[in-house]
Amino acid sequence: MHNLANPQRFEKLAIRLTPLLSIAAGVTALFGLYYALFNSPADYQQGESVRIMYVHVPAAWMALMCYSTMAIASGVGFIWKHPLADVTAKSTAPIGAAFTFLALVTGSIWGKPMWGTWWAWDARLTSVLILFFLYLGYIALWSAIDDKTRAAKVAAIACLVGFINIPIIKFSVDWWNSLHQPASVLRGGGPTIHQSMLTPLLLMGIAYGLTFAALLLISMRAELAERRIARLEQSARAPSKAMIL
Amino acid sequence: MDERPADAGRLIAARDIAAQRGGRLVLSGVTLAIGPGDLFILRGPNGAGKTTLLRTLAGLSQRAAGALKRSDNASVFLGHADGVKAALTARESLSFWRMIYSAPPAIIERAISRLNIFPFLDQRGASLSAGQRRRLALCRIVISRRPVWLLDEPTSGMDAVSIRAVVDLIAEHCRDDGAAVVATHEPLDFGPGRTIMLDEAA
Amino acid sequence: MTKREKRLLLVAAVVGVAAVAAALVLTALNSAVAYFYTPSDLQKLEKTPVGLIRLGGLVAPGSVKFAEGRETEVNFVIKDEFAETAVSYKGVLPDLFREGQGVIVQGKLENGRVLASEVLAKHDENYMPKEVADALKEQGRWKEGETP
Amino acid sequence: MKRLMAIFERDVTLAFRTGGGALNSVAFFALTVVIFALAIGPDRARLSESAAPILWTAATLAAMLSFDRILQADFEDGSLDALIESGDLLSLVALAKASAHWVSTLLPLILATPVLGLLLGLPAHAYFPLMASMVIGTPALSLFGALASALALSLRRASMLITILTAPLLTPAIIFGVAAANAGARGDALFGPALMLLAAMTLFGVLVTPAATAAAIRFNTD
Repeated sequence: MHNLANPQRFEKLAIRLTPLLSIAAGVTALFGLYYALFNSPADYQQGESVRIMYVHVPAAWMALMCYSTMAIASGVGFIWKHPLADVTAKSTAPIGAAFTFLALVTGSIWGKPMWGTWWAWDARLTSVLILFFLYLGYIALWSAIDDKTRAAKVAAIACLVGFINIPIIKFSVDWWNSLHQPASVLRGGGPTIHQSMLTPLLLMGIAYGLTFAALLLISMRAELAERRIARLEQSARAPSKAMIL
Repeated sequence: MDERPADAGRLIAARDIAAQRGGRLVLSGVTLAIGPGDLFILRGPNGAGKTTLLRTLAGLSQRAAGALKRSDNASVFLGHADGVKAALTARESLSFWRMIYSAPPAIIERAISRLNIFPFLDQRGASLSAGQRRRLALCRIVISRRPVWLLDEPTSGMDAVSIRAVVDLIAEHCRDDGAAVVATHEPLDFGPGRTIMLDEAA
Repeated sequence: MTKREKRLLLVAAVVGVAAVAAALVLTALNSAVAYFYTPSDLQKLEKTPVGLIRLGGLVAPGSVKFAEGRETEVNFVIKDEFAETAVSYKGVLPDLFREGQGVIVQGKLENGRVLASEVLAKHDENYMPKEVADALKEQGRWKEGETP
Repeated sequence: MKRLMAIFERDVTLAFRTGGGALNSVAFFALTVVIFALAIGPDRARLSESAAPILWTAATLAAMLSFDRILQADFEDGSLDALIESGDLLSLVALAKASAHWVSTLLPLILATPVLGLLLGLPAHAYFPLMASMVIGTPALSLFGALASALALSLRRASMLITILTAPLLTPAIIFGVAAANAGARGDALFGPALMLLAAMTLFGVLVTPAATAAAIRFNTD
């Protein structure tokens, strides 16, 4: 109640930003896809199949980014009780789950021609699958608890405990010798991707990031609207006062 | 008894507190100071926030606004549920709570006799009546040796004799420099004491 | 014990447990907890593993021999820096399979030879156009399988 | 400390008294193993190969079904409020309750494991590594189970949600548990590292779950 001003200012900003972000995401995606599909070379080893990378790798980045966003928002909501923090965390979860799912599916499609299998239980693949289930558990927890203030705090705990999985995913390919190849872009010693392939990859990464931002704003506004409705429904009865006789 | 310097010797002091339940603000602007000897009867219609207020004073529920000061181990809370395990005998329950509150045996003897637990001391919780379970639950309150008793419908399910015993017990506790806040719908007569009316209109 | 001492004890316990846990993880990760064995791992084993194992390494150049007239029956050797293991496989090979390529095979170990039921190709973290790869190789600045 | 011991003792007593709660878990464990065995069929070699994963999985499933008992019963009958008020750090109370769960639910499963191993044709040299992996790894199950139980405290039928919440956190325990058991049986060098990772998981649980459980209890009894 006392912090209503803040979400309202946020909503005004969100209404203005959403179309800008959406357009930017679309334009970047068009450029990215043009480079990825037509204006980048085939790989010396993988041939044309390498183009799956341009949809797969950014999705995997976003999967990790979304969970990190959730964890940070949960921490902020926990410590500073900022009213937008738990709205952010809650709204990020389904988007993150979708990116994780996309990463799993495109990875599977890439794995079949390259490795010779749709799926392998190696450390990277397994830990990303676990990430997907962590997202589902988080979403389930939110939807199971009716009281939103309580749900926010309880889900924040679940989110923060699950964060242990993020470094495991990132370093799984270095710690265990796995089927999945090691990091190519975010690694010590610079990327091991040729510039002609790095450009479309980064463009697609930016497009995914902008898409995430736009989707997040939309779903946060929906969540705020839902909360306003809930508040209106409840205000039928004024809080009790105490009289000491 | 009413004229004491502000906050001196206060066990629990609530200033302007508000509390939520299920996302709805049920209480607001409640100011209350509890010191030794104070006995409050908490009244109000269903849903007025009696339980919420008790839980907030107990420090079990977060308050939505206001300030709450509690001295260490100031209070003990008895809710609607008795905390009596079906699989444990009354004796086992008591010895468990004795360990939790590190109470001397004499206190237990006293609690057993005052609340007349003896007849069902070796019966399991499952076979006790609602009133018997309630009496056993009150034993825990006595054993805790905490000064402020926060009791939610302490006499529910009890017969007239037991109700009398409980009322006497609470009154005596307050005379011995204890304190109590008792939420009840029943017309209990504690003698001296004040009433807290919780109401939309109040 | 005072409250302060209790709290200190608790903090000490937490730090101690964290340190032990971290030490365990680091020690464990130093010894390879692997999705697959390498040929040198296999040599070091005391007992022959029962059941399915996974073996990973490079396909030794010149070792790939197809059974006469059939493309789906193949013998090859997997090697790492120190050891080699022979592999037999019946089935379709992945696109990336070639000599010098990193592969992981899954199968039973019999008389020092892996009878593979599955062959997976592992690709490395290098991505570049064919011309660049050829040029680098020509200049002798890079070999397949290593980081440029 | 005395208080924590009292909570631990009470929980263990209750687990064995309440309609044979702890023994039900053993029965469930045994039945799951039998179903797995029947589903795999009469191939002795395949069965003995799968013994470690079957036993680990069945134990985890049995544990998952019992997680909601760790805190729910105390929550419903009001004694959880009293334990919160008791003055001990709530994290330590959570730790005591998780330990009681391990002793009353998982320890009996571990003790029943050799018998079921016999049924699955587990070779003699495979018993020690399997039991070691379970003793070292299963405390993590109780710890994360207590956390999930606390997260779902205010819900009526929580066991499905608890399963969804714990499954991703417990998967690594099963992976490394089975890896350790198998490696130990084969006598290969992976045994030590896998056990270490299991132990690290349990220690991580000791480190993180009590505080998280305590926080979740507070929010849910709020």
